[in-house]
Amino acid sequence: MDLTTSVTGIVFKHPVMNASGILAASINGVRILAKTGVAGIVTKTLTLEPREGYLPPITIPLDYGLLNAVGLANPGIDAVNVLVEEIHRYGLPAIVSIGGRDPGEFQVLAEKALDAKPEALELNLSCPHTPGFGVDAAATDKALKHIALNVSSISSIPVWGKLGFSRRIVRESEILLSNGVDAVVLINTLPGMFIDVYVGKPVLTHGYGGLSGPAIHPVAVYSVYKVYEELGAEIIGVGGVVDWKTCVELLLAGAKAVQIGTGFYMVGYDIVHNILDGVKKYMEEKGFSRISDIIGYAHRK
Amino acid sequence: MDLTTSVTGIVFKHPVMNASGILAASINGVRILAKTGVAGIVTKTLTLEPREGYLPPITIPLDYGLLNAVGLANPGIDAVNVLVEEIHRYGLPAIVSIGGRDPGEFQVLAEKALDAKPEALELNLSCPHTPGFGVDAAATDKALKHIALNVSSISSIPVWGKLGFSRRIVRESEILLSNGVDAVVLINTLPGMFIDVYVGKPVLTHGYGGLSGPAIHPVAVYSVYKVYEELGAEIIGVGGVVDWKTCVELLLAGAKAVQIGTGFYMVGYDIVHNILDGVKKYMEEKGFSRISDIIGYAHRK
Amino acid sequence: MKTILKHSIRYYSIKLLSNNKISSNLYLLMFKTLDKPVTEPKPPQFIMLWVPGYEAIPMSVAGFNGENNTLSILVKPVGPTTKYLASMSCGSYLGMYGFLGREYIPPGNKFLFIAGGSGLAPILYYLKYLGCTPHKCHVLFGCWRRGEIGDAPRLISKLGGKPYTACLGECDYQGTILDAYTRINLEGYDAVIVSGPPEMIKNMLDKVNNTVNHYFILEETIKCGIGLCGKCSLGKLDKLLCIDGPLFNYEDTVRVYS
Amino acid sequence: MKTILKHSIRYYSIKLLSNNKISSNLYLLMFKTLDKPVTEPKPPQFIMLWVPGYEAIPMSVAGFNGENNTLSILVKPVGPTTKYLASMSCGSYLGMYGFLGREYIPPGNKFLFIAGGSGLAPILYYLKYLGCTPHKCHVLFGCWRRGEIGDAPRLISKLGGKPYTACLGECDYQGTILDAYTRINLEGYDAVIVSGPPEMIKNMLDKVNNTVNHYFILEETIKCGIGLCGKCSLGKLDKLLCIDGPLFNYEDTVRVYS
Ligand SMILES: Cc1cc2nc3c(=O)[nH]c(=O)nc-3n(C[C@H](O)[C@H](O)[C@H](O)COP(=O)(O)OP(=O)(O)OC[C@H]3O[C@@H](n4cnc5c(N)ncnc54)[C@H](O)[C@@H]3O)c2cc1C
Ligand SMILES: Cc1cc2nc3c(=O)[nH]c(=O)nc-3n(C[C@H](O)[C@H](O)[C@H](O)COP(=O)(O)OP(=O)(O)OC[C@H]3O[C@@H](n4cnc5c(N)ncnc54)[C@H](O)[C@@H]3O)c2cc1C
Ligand SMILES: Cc1cc2nc3c(=O)[nH]c(=O)nc-3n(C[C@H](O)[C@H](O)[C@H](O)COP(=O)(O)O)c2cc1C
Ligand SMILES: Cc1cc2nc3c(=O)[nH]c(=O)nc-3n(C[C@H](O)[C@H](O)[C@H](O)COP(=O)(O)O)c2cc1C
Ligand code: FES
Ligand code: FES
Repeated sequence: MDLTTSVTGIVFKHPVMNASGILAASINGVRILAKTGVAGIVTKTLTLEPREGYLPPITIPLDYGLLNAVGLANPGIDAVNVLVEEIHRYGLPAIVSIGGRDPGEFQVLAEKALDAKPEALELNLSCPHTPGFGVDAAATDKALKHIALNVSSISSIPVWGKLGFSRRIVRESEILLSNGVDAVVLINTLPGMFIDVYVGKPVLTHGYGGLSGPAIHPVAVYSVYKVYEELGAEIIGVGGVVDWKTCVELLLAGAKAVQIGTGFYMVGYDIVHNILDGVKKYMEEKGFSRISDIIGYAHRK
Repeated sequence: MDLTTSVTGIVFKHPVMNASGILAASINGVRILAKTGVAGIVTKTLTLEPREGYLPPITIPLDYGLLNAVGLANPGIDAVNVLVEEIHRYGLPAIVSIGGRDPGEFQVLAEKALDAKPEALELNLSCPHTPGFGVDAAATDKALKHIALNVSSISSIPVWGKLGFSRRIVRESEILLSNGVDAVVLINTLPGMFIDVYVGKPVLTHGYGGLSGPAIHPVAVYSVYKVYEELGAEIIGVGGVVDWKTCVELLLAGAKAVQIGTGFYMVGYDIVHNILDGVKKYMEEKGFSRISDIIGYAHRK
Repeated sequence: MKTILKHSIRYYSIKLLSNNKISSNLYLLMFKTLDKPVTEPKPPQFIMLWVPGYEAIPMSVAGFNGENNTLSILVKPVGPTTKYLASMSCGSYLGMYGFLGREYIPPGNKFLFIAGGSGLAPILYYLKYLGCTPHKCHVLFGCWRRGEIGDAPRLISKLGGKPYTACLGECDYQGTILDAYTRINLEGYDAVIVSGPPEMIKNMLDKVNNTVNHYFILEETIKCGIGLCGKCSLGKLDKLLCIDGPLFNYEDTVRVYS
Repeated sequence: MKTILKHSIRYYSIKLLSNNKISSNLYLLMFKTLDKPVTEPKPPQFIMLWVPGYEAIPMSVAGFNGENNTLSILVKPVGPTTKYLASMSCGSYLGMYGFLGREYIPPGNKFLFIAGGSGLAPILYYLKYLGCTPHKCHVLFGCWRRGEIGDAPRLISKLGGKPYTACLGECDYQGTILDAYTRINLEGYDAVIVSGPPEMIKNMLDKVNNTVNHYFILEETIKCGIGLCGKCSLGKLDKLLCIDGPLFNYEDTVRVYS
């Protein structure tokens, strides 16, 4: 059975990698992730300067997912070399996620990241809870285009653009893809808030955060399906992958690979193996021999 | 204990009503709803002509909510008189939800609805899965403004505008409120899709639908909190209310009343009484004597 | 009203394991649910069966085995979806959600079931669920023609029920199911459960011998199946078939048809 | 690696029921969880305790009673959050999520617990959880000054453990906890569980008598508590304190401090 998948020309031994924000902010984190069997490692979003992020509580477990407002805690772009080096030590493709406050910052970040020789860049255009970054930096079509151009024009490696759900997700994807971005990563978390009714206040230190996990999975499937249908783009699906079925759903919808965040918490660090076992059984049951047979399969007439 | 709440001048005996789309598309439905103890009844969104809606499957149960693509099945605006009459028979405020394809249709619908003498109009600006209606009809700021003006200018009763989540939810609310709309209803469903991995196709006949229930509750709390914080608006909260806690969360965030959709399915038709019992116990525990003490309480410094 | 428990209604992928024509217009289909159902159906619950490319339609549970996750339905082809369904071959994948509606397990030791056509479906599951014996469960099964009866009596016997057929040809009783019903001595039965097309039930109502409790399994167009859309509301009765039914007592049934 | 079961980690609103100062720098707080916990904590699990207006901080479970939904913690005020916490009055509402980390229940019949300062917290829960008797569980509790020992010995006794104190004043052993440890004959113990500040554990490592299994409850800055942020990763050990710990065996602990 052939589980390899090629995304923007990068060959992954199977379609499952981590989502940005999960562990890969330090060498230790990379090591722990590598042991889980992921096919590639996406770094924590790196910013120009190191960031402490918000004070705890930065996560709230929900029955059907997670709320988080980590606040882009990261060691800063200067850590990119050690991170990429460590990822390469495990023979895995390294995807460096970068987050700037404006197109200029994105360009500087890209330059520094490229020096570390990763396999791809991922532009965080969608963190919903860190003022100045993410959705704020990419708030207008113009900014989106400008960031895409600034990075793609200097990048010798594939550039992935990560978007959150919005009613304009097809349009936003189109802007990225027509300005040099090679693939879109769909989707980031949705803004959400949890209030402790007895305390009578939002619990996250930042007030609101990003909703992830099973709760947003149908929205992720919708987003991937729609963008694939309208643009035929290369897509990396993310949002609520917790088992082989949720993984396969995104592949059928058109994703060439998937990323996992909350699943690592909800299921545990054996999630990658669990998923791959399930995917193989599924392919056997359905008579598929290559992962590429599945990708976009839900669109056939 | 005083559970009454006044929304745009309409006094409700307590803050819980149904969400549009739940039963109130026929006299029978109104009767069943009235028996549940709701404080007011919102009709199914009525359109100019009757609509059959999509063929089943129109709903898919999920562990953490529901996907639906009913397709605005409704008896048409001409049924508004019998519906309002039946709602009034139970002594309840009647809120007529209307859905047009453009500002002109909204005006015609409002005129017909006003003849039936309901207590308020609710503009469906946010159904995500019925091409031409909902989000499509209200896709631009201009359309939003135009609809708001067309209806508010002829309406002698309060007008509520119902929006879905978007990153522009504060801005969209502001447009409505500054053009004569009296309150915003937040939020409608989020677009979502479910694919049967064995069949290899989306299950809903319409392909995608709207995600509701606990999955979207944190997004609803966020939306209500944000719009209350920025605009101090009158808000009706909706999304994932399934028990007294999820109800109270929306009130603390700033909603003056809540609406329930999926909860009727997930909990059953005794949900309204369950919630009110819980709210009373909560108020006792916390020493609140009026519902109005709770509204917006999470915003105090 | 009964509280529908959270999470008890689920979507399942299913695979067709067998499809047997048991009479000129009845097909018994057995599926495997590809995940273990979180709840066991109870008679006369039903499912919304999704036939890909066609519609989702309500189908009574006609059999269920929790050990090997099999679920049976009895299909009468009447329109495009049921016709296609009856023609499906083994190995096909379909979807369903359930289990829908309210269970009703009659108290007592001796029951009479009256089934017309595909109304037999929920009765088959009653036979299994109640652990029937020929003494405990009598089944009057009626159709127009002998060919429509087919193998049903054997199926009923296999499930422990004592079959009694009515049709206009070579049946135990030659005549309509209603005429057959009026000739049955109801003494000794703890309940009579009736399942069949609306006309049959409507016609039966004024023949009912009320010394024994009668229950009726009704049909109505189902769209959501979960009590939200209001499509299945029942005439003058302020109830929804999909969550309050499909079984109703005599008084409720009379109100539906009044 | 252990699979964390879905839904086992939850957010709970809690209400402070009592707050007792048990020594010059230790406070025993008892909370009521306002919903019944879906799982019972096991030692040495911890919670992320949200002190509204301050931070959420990791706190070991020091006691739990599933019948009346009470949960106890032992707090040593060191910084703003813990100081405020120790000053809170009954009736206050707080939040928490848990239960976090991996349980470890040592096999055997006789245990030695070594606790320094607030490191006593998880040990208290061990005493309760293991159903300790003075024969089964010996507790060496050490601090700098007698005042820091306070009422702890009585607490330990009440929970069935046999207390033995070490401090620079009037204690069972006058000296540091480490010196006291080296004088204990470890024969007969099935396991030694050590809990205390990093310096204490670091200093103890090269004094360990490896004829008996030693386990160490470590501390590290916790941000998410659920294995996602990577903040609690442990030096050269490719593990996370929040999901692989807080208890580690001797070899792992040596790697952490190497
Ligand atoms: C709770 C419930 C349980 C049911 N259980 C079974 C079962 O176990 N086996 C079975 O064969 N059928 C059962 N039915 C009926 C079945 O759902 C319909 O026959 C089916 O939906 C028809 O779909 P179609 O597309 O094939 O035909 P359509 O094109 O929808 O209809 C064809 C013709 O069938 C008739 N019809 C359509 N829907 C119904 C209906 N709900 N009831 C009666 N007649 C109808 C109409 O007269 C129509 O002209 C059940 C219905 C309900 C409400
Ligand atoms: C798994 C775990 C379980 C714990 N259980 C308990 C417990 O049961 N009772 C208890 O009193 N404390 C416990 N702690 C330590 C407790 O979490 C910290 O003391 C607390 O976070 C300090 O918060 P603060 O805001 O009061 O002080 P801060 O301002 O954050 O810190 C004040 C000083 O305390 C020290 N400190 C801060 N955090 C820690 C830490 N994690 N470990 C050691 N020293 C620290 C630092 O030297 C700092 O200068 C535990 C820690 C962990 C990791
Ligand atoms: C704790 C946490 C931290 C995250 N940090 C980042 C980040 O730094 N950059 C980013 O692009 N996305 C970040 N995300 C979003 C995830 O990458 C992912 O898009 C989202 O969680 C949805 O996937 P999931 O449902 O599998 O978690 C973070 C998510 C979580 C839960
Ligand atoms: C079956 C169904 C039908 C709906 N129909 C409508 C509708 O006609 N008009 C409308 O404005 N919203 C409609 N909605 C959206 C709800 O009113 C509500 O905004 C949404 O479901 C979120 O609330 P909930 O989580 O309580 O269900 C519908 C929702 C469901 C589940
Ligand atoms: S079919 Fe929708 S309410 Fe019964
Ligand atoms: S505290 Fe975040 S990984 Fe342990």
